[in-house]
Amino acid sequence: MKKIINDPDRFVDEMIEGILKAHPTLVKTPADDLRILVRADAPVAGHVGIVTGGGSGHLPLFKGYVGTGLCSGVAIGNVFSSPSSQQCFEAAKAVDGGAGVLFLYGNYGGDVFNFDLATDLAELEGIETRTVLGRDDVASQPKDRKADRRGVAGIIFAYKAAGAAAERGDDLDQVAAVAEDVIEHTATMGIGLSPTILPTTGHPSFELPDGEMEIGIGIHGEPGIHRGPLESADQIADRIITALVADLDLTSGSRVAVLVNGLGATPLEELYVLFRRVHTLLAERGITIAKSYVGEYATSLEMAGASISLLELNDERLALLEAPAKSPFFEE
Amino acid sequence: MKKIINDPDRFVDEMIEGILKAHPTLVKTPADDLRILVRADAPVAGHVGIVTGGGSGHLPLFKGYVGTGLCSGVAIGNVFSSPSSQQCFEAAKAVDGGAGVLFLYGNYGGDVFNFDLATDLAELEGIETRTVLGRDDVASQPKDRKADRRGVAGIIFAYKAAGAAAERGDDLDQVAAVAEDVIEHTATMGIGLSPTILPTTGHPSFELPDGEMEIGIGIHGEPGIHRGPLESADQIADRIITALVADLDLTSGSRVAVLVNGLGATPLEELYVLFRRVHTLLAERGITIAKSYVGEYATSLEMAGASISLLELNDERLALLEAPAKSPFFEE
Amino acid sequence: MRSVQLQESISRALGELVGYADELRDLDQALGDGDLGITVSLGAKAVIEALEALSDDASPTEIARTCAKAFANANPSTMAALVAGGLLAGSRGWATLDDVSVADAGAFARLAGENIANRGKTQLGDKTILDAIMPAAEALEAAADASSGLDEAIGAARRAVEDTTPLQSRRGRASWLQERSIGLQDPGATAFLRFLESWRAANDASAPADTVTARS
Amino acid sequence: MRSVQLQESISRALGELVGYADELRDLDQALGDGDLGITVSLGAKAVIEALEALSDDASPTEIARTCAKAFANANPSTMAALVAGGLLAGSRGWATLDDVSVADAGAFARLAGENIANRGKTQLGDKTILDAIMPAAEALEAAADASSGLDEAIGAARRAVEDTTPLQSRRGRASWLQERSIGLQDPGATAFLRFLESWRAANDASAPADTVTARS
Ligand SMILES: Nc1ncnc2c1ncn2[C@@H]1O[C@H](COP(=O)(O)OP(=O)(O)O)[C@@H](O)[C@H]1O
Ligand SMILES: Nc1ncnc2c1ncn2[C@@H]1O[C@H](COP(=O)(O)OP(=O)(O)O)[C@@H](O)[C@H]1O
Ligand SMILES: [Mg+2]
Ligand SMILES: [Mg+2]
Ligand SMILES: [Mg+2]
Ligand SMILES: [Mg+2]
Repeated sequence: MKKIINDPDRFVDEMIEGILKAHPTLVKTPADDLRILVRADAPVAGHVGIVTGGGSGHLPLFKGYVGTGLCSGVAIGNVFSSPSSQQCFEAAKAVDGGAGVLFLYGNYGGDVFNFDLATDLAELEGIETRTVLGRDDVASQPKDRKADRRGVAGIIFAYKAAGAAAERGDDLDQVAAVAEDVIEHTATMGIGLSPTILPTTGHPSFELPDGEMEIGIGIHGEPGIHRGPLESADQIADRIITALVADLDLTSGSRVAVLVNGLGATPLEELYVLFRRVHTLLAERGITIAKSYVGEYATSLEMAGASISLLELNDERLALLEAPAKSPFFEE
Repeated sequence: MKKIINDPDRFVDEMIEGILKAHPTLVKTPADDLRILVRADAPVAGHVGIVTGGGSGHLPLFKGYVGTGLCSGVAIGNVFSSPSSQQCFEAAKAVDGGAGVLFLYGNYGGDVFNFDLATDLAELEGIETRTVLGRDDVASQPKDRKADRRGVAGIIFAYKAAGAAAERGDDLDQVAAVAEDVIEHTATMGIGLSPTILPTTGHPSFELPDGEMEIGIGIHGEPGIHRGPLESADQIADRIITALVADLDLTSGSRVAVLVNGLGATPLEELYVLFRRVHTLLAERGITIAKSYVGEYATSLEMAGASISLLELNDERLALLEAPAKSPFFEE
Repeated sequence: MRSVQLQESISRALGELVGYADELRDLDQALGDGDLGITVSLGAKAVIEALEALSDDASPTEIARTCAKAFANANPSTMAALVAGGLLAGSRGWATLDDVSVADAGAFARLAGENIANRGKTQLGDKTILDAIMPAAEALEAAADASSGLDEAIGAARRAVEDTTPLQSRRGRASWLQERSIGLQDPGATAFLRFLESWRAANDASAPADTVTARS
Repeated sequence: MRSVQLQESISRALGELVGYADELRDLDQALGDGDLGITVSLGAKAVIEALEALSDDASPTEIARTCAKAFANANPSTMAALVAGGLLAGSRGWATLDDVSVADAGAFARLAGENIANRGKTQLGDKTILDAIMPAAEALEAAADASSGLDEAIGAARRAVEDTTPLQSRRGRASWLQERSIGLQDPGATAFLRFLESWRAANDASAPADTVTARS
């Protein structure tokens, strides 16, 4: 295991210390154990707070999307592990400006059950909450079980849109509706070329023989729908775009935002080779790209691989994506 | 070799096509073979143009720093190979707004000899040029041979400062002086944990046994000053900061900009673990961090590893770093 | 079984259970993300520590709640949250108890299972820990004595693990594998089986009940 | 040696030279970035193609300039740029020539070497290609006939490669290795040696000069 770390058990804490020291004007922590980050000006009175959270190891997800026009706070778990319900609750408390809090995070059992408990705790303190789950990974469930899909990189569209809605003063139900609407129109699929190695165990998250790829992989190395020989960039893009376009029922005239996301070890160059093909495939179908993101937005430590997300746009969604936002990792 | 690519010989061209399709409002190409990118509004009349260039495989270096307040254009070589002198010259021609062109790139023989030829070609067409070389890698030569050092990640400070100077209307000599001044006060050192694999050959760039690291590695996998057992993040930071502080003669009261740069496959989390220690080490020496950059700014395809750069600041340099800038990969 | 004995039995069983961490990690790796080994080992250690700090005359309800809290926070995951919720639900049925019989254990397991079904939106046959808990609860409730009850429960849990392996997973991470989950053994159900087996191994052989009582 | 013969000799030698691409890659990997194999093989192919397109009665100067341009652009690198610059400089000494003698070849190599020294800011002993070119040029200039001249040049280049290996590299990528460069063989000097050896192998044995002339 070749990692630039110190004590593996201190990995997450030291990483958070690093973030706090590097970006003191943008984020702060209300927690003694540092497992919560909130935007530097939190709570913002009269505005809806948005709290996300999940396991570590996905930077810039989740911690990276705390800032103006984005999430207000994040509860941070160990690598690939949920934060505790207490941490989720305290994050909500730290960002509540009196207008309630939206819990917006990926659909993972551990996170769901802990955030659900946090909802109860928040209610006891008179903080109103809503919950919206990222569930954009089309490889994780067929369309008729859409509600059970896991959440992956596409959640950043929801952060951006809901964050913009909260920033302009929407109320809690409106912000939740924006997040839900965006997630409803987002679809993602990824491929993995190599496993991640957990700092604590030193074990690879899965085995993948030379020359093979895992199609539909999750951001913790969850197996996908198919394992097969490594394909060319164009073939991979074809496969994924076909699935996403069908899932979202995109047709000629549709407008989309595209996110080509690296899972950690894949060079940015390769993401642009993928994007090139995505552009061609969408153009062939009469679909316009109104907004493009290429880079690492949601990773899985040092996993090699990439995912492609599409968000079907209308004027409202596009305007929310284009609203200003700023965090240590994201700027619009 | 697990890469998300098509024909290895088309890798660079397809990547550039991807960049052009993803960022049509920010960059354009004046070249039929696409091997030149310039900012969308180039040439900017009356302003000094800045042309950089070098081999591919370092994204966001070099192509990523073409934009407002940054470089005006870039000549693009194959993976880890120089662009040709013709390409360097044509990039200069495309960005010349009548105020001359600064060639600002890393000190590599191939690049130097080709850019030098481009200088001759530019003169023939009446374009005035200056040349400033990035040469920040302290591991590549001792201090008494500073002029022979290779250029690595620290060149982004020079892009940022020279770009700001050009944007505010400095003349060619002034812009060159700004770049030279920044490079003079920049020092970088890196470590490598794994090799890169060239798409065309499929061969690893070097061999590094399990459990070892290369200290002082270059961004093409050039060997460093020492190969030894993999150390902890804190030990690595100690080693590098000691070298950089000595090289720049930093003392209590100095102000610096810090860049903790990932070489490709190293997770962002690990870069923050490094940054944490850098912060502590500088604070112990009474050195203030006025500006922090943590992430991938200059990579070596899928190499695992990191580099740390320091730029000693004064008011002028800090102001230039803080001036607005925007490219597909960089925003201030 | 009274307070001290209950505490010590739990701790011994959990001490034994961590020996299965690698098996559970591997099963969870095939069907999920491989963290169940960590959840179980960190959770077990946290519970053992928490019980050490607990007073010797804590009520069974208090004991269960202490276990729940410690297990929930050690490595918050699906299993940790569901098991902790289950322990809290089970503890509510013990409110007036200070001596736990095998039937009480059965009732506890049933309440825990029902809570898990509720929070996890799970039914029997979805191939989760629930499939092992419910028949084990039944066996404990119907048992003539503690020892045979434990044997029956282990048998029932083992059958559940075996019988659900050919099914498709319907809940949690494993469900994302869809058809590929067929034939893979459920890690959560296995963890519950290993817990029962650990209880027997740690408490039947090495440390008969009398000895424990005598020691305390 | 006249135009066609010169063109064909170059092409044959370069065809042979690409067989050393892996050796040069490995040497450059140890002391640099490993791209010299590519520079030489792409460069050789580009030159061969360019010569095919060149007219049979092109002057030696034109031939050298064609080689320079093709080699420079195939894989622009230090060696490509320096060698191309050297070829252009050498070609200036051939301005009035249409039959190339071994002494002309020696003069060419000397001019090329001087240009490389200039542009590369290099001296003899810096452990670069220059250390192989200069003694080879001398041997060619002093030679009694073409065949012995080539043998002498090869011997001189080989000695240069061997003698500079224990030195520290002072120029280019290799210089960044500092003390670690000591004991490693210079790839550029080796490439020049292999070029001379390839010339002999391809042109002495397989295709004696007469045959070539007869064919054209
Ligand atoms: N919704 C659910 N209801 C009941 N049990 C579940 C549910 N989801 C998962 N499980 C159980 O949890 C086990 C996995 O636990 P764990 O590894 O902690 O999950 P994760 O890593 O996905 O958070 C599964 O084997 C299954 O028995
Ligand atoms: N300044 C210089 N002057 C003369 N020869 C040089 C110089 N720098 C490098 N060389 C020669 O070039 C060879 C390496 O060529 P090449 O692999 O193309 O370099 P790079 O990959 O660094 O661009 C060295 O072995 C050396 O012989
Ligand atoms: Mg988990
Ligand atoms: Mg798991
Ligand atoms: Mg090179
Ligand atoms: Mg080289």
